[in-house]
Amino acid sequence: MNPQVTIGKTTFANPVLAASGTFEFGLKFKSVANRLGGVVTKAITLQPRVGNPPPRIYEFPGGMLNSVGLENPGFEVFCREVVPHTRKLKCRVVVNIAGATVDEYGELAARLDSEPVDALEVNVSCPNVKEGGALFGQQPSVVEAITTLARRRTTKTVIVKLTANFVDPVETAKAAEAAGADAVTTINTLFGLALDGNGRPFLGGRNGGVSGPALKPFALFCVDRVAAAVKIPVIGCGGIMSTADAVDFLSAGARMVQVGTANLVNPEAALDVWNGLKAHAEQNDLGNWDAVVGRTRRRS
Amino acid sequence: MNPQVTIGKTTFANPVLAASGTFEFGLKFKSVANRLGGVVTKAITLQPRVGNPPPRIYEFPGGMLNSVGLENPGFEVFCREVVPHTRKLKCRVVVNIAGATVDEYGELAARLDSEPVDALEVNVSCPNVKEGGALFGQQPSVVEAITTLARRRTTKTVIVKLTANFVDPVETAKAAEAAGADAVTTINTLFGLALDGNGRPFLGGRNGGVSGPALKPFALFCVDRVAAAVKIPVIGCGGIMSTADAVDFLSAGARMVQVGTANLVNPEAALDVWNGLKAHAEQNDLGNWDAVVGRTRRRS
Amino acid sequence: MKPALCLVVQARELCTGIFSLWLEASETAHRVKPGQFLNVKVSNGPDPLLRRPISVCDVERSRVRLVFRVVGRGTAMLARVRTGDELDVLGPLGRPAPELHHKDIMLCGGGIGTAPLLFLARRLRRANRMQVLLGARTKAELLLVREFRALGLPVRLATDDGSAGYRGVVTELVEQQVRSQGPEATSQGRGRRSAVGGKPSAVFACGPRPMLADLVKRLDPIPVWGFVEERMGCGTGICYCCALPKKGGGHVRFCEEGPVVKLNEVVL
Amino acid sequence: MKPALCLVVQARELCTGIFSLWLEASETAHRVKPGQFLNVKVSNGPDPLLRRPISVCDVERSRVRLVFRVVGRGTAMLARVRTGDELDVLGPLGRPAPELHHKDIMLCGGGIGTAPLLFLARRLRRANRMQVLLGARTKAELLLVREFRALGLPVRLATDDGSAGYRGVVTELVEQQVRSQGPEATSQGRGRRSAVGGKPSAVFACGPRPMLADLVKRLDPIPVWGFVEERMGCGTGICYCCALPKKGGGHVRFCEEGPVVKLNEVVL
Ligand SMILES: Cc1cc2nc3c(=O)[nH]c(=O)nc-3n(C[C@H](O)[C@H](O)[C@H](O)COP(=O)(O)OP(=O)(O)OC[C@H]3O[C@@H](n4cnc5c(N)ncnc54)[C@H](O)[C@@H]3O)c2cc1C
Ligand SMILES: Cc1cc2nc3c(=O)[nH]c(=O)nc-3n(C[C@H](O)[C@H](O)[C@H](O)COP(=O)(O)OP(=O)(O)OC[C@H]3O[C@@H](n4cnc5c(N)ncnc54)[C@H](O)[C@@H]3O)c2cc1C
Ligand SMILES: Cc1cc2nc3c(=O)[nH]c(=O)nc-3n(C[C@H](O)[C@H](O)[C@H](O)COP(=O)(O)O)c2cc1C
Ligand SMILES: Cc1cc2nc3c(=O)[nH]c(=O)nc-3n(C[C@H](O)[C@H](O)[C@H](O)COP(=O)(O)O)c2cc1C
Ligand code: FES
Ligand code: FES
Repeated sequence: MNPQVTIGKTTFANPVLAASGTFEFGLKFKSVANRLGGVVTKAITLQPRVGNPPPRIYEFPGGMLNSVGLENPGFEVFCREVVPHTRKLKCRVVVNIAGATVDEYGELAARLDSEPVDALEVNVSCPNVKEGGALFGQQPSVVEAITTLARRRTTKTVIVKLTANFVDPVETAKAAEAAGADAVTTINTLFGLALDGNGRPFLGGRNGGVSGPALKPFALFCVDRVAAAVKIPVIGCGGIMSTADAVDFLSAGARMVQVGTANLVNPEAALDVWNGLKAHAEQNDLGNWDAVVGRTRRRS
Repeated sequence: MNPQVTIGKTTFANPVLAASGTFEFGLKFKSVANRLGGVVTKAITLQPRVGNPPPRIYEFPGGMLNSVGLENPGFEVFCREVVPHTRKLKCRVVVNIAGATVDEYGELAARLDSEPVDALEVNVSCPNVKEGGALFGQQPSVVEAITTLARRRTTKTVIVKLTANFVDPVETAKAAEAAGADAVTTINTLFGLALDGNGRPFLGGRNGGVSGPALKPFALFCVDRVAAAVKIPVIGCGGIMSTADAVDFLSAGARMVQVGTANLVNPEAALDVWNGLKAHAEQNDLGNWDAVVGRTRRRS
Repeated sequence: MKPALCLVVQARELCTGIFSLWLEASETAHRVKPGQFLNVKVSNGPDPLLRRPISVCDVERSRVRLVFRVVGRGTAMLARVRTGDELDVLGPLGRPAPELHHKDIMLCGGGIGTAPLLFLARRLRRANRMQVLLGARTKAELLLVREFRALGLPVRLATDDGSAGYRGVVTELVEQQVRSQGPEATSQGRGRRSAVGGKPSAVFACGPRPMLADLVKRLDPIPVWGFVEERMGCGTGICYCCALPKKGGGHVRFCEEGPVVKLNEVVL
Repeated sequence: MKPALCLVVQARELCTGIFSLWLEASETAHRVKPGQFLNVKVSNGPDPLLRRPISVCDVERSRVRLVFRVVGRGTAMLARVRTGDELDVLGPLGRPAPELHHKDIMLCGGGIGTAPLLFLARRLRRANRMQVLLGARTKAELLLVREFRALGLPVRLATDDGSAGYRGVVTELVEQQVRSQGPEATSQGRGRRSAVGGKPSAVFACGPRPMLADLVKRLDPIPVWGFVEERMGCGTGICYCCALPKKGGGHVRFCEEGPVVKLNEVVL
């Protein structure tokens, strides 16, 4: 069995990644990170960001909302203090980047080009401040512009992480593909609001993002659609808690999966998913993942 | 305390409705229906529909998917065999209508005009067969066309039930408002897919619609946005299981609420919600719902 | 119809993975008829969200018995219920099985499908002649045999491994039974409360779907009434999430027009 | 770090709504330091999804004690755990409280906030002089008083209703205690293992947020180390969902840089 997956220039030892924002920089649990296909860092912005005031987390049946608000030390500190450690990880390191403007994505891509990291995940689920706060990722044309810029300014693998908030990810996936993305991650969190019982927003950031098992059917629906619509690989994400969930995403057409919220419950969750996938492959005598990936469309 | 809510020409005794498709025609549990503000019937189409093959239901943590597929006896049988019974209910009867084409909505509206029912809920979350299966409700222009047609052909109250699947319901709500809708219901189910463990779709209808508590944060987010964007009343729907949930939706700007999936767990759920709201109003000495409705925006 | 909290007066495991609960539920006990079921909330919270339908297996005065097999998360949670706990149930639901008189009735239960037949047997035996055929994988999994015998009914058994009764599936035994005796066997037996053998005028069956399909085929054209135990939403007829395709088109909402349906009329 | 399934060797209710669990968890028992917590899965399934952080209240050989108050669904589920059950815990997590030597230490606990102080007292008492002030609404809710006294520490009590000790909030008692005795009281007491009274060189406090804020104000500029018991996501430092605003900007990720933080440096 060859469990590797290649996306763009990057070969991952296996198809399981830790999702952005849910596994820090992979440094807290190095022995877990080392055995994954890779780790996606939490989002890095050009300038440091303090993030949203507390509370930043809200639970509801089957899922959670977060409003971390992209807290991060900023690009420079990241390169100076974090990358020297992440480069020692045995897995691939994917840097999730978030811009405040379209140009910032280009700048982040350019400056990361010379850093010892493996790939970029372009997080277009951030508010486009200049456009009244809509997400960059809600307009195919903006996704295309950002992807084009990132593609032009880095030689590294470029993954575009899509949102499905009020936009058909098929449209934005096609835009990313046309602009030269190596892959798309489907999907980021869904919009959500929680109140405190007295009509006030519960979260310090007011609105939050839905993640966890409650998101899975919607995420799987999106992966199934996107995988049928583009030729570049799809990385499935949203509510993956177990190997069975991961198998569903691969079946729906994902070449790789990301484990997010599950890491909060169990820091070895992504590793458990990978170990389970390995066992699944052995039991089913798979030479690689081709028989599983996309079989839903072949069977229905 | 005056618990009534008036929408268009229709005055509801209280702000709680049973949501379409989750309470049959209100005839199974008449003593519950009689004490609600109203009952929204399951969707009625011009022609009878047999619906999707089984299984039609899938559970996941916090929610469920359904793929009933609009099974219904068709407009004529509905008028002949169902309406004579629903007209005897003490609550308002809202007929949820679904067309296969834009014109069918107009025809359904016209033919219902003379029936003894109180209002129409225009369900635009159905596949637009002519347009490759996208939902009517995914395009503001189509929502506007359907609403205009319905508005022109009936004198009854017209409520448009929005989808938030890959479309910003603010856009479609504005379209409905511009075309003369008396209110918008926010929101219908979210797209979802479940597989059977072997890569095949679990549901007989392949895809399903997400409902239940897992949907609530997203639905509440939508209501908060839509209520801030239009002047016509918003009817909140999505994951309301308890009075506390209903209070959240009112706070976020809904004038009325619909209880859906909760009816499946407890056929008295909507009545429990209403009794709880009544108690809430008494405890807080409310003269009407104005102090609660929309307070989130006033407070945040 | 309000969900009711019922005291569990006895909870025990009958055999590995099969559990019996006796509930104190006097209103239900008085109203329920054979073929009906209760829709049970297996957790206090929203997970799992929906109730689990379980047929009423037996009734004694103000008490109702449920017997169920653990197949997934919901039934596993239900298996954790202890004597003295309270259980949130909704019911009785579903259309009662037809009330027959002066008929030769055969009951055929496979595995956990034995459970709903006991209550049916208790009620039908007074006015009909009956025979009971029960199957399971192995002797230890044969359910409620003592209870059926206590009703004075002839009971024949089948096990896949031959550890008790006929070696083979219960549908084979049913077919043999019916074939071995002509219609005259039926008239011979007339007068006796319970005829052993004979061509039945009606069959009630409960078990896995392949068993039911097999039975219909073997007994054709004898009408077979089957208990449908498929996925449901509400169990009360309001959601249209239960659907069994009818021969000739359309669906049976089996929580409403069932769960006992004429199997000859549906697509299994 | 893997979650571990630990046997619950004793589960009991200390007073209405407050529960104590002793877990057999030898690895944790050997590694854990005062100030640290375990992140506990209160259900087998996905609801609630996240773990619940509970401070280690005490350690005895291979066993670890958790004491908690029921405030919502998660803790209500935890309260249903019985002796003999297994509990899924992750930890020890968090940064240990600073190890102090030759100091006058005051411990101040309000309500359930008493719990984490016991383990701290046990470890710090050897190398420091200590006093303990505990508050609660009423006598019945004063927690673990016997355990603190068994450590040979002077314990003063405050209750809102005066049913035991000082009548009033514990922060008032603390202030009185500190005011009543000058710095000389401290030197007088030197040499004795536990000085009664005296101006502390460090205070550890645990309790509701308003109590902590009040204490900081009353004791200023004495450094107050507080246990932060706010909403968390992971508890392991990977999600950035725990955030306490720092004076001067930014946030403390208190699962990582806490839960014991210098309260003087954060915005409560
Ligand atoms: C009217 C009716 C009466 C029933 N009476 C009994 C009874 O007396 N005793 C008994 O043991 N069982 C009975 N069942 C079946 C029982 O309801 C299911 O076994 C139960 O709902 C499964 O829940 P779960 O959470 O354990 O399984 P899940 O985790 O939901 O599913 C586990 C497995 O069970 C299957 N399954 C799920 N729901 C059903 C269902 N409704 N019917 C059949 N398989 C299902 C799934 O496809 C899956 O393979 C009855 C079902 C119906 C509809
Ligand atoms: C490091 C740490 C150590 C803790 N140690 C203990 C302990 O030893 N004993 C103990 O009884 N409790 C302790 N807590 C608090 C405990 O974690 C919460 O009471 C618990 O998580 C509430 O869960 P729930 O599901 O019952 O409440 P929920 O239903 O989630 O919420 C109910 C109420 O509790 C509040 N709440 C929710 N989460 C927290 C939280 N993490 N902290 C405070 N309030 C919260 C909510 O705002 C709400 O008002 C500790 C918390 C932390 C962060
Ligand atoms: C606490 C938290 C922080 C997150 N931060 C980021 C982020 O910085 N960048 C990003 O692209 N996605 C972020 N996400 C989204 C996740 O990477 C993932 O797309 C989403 O949570 C859905 O997957 P899940 O259900 O497995 O968590 C975050 C999610 C959570 C829960
Ligand atoms: C079984 C089922 C059938 C439904 N049928 C319809 C329908 O016919 N027309 C419609 O507009 N919405 C239909 N809905 C959507 C509900 O009316 C409601 O908008 C949605 O379920 C969200 O609310 P909830 O979470 O309270 O269920 C259906 C929902 C369910 C669960
Ligand atoms: S299960 Fe809802 S109608 Fe049958
Ligand atoms: S709770 Fe996740 S970082 Fe602190």
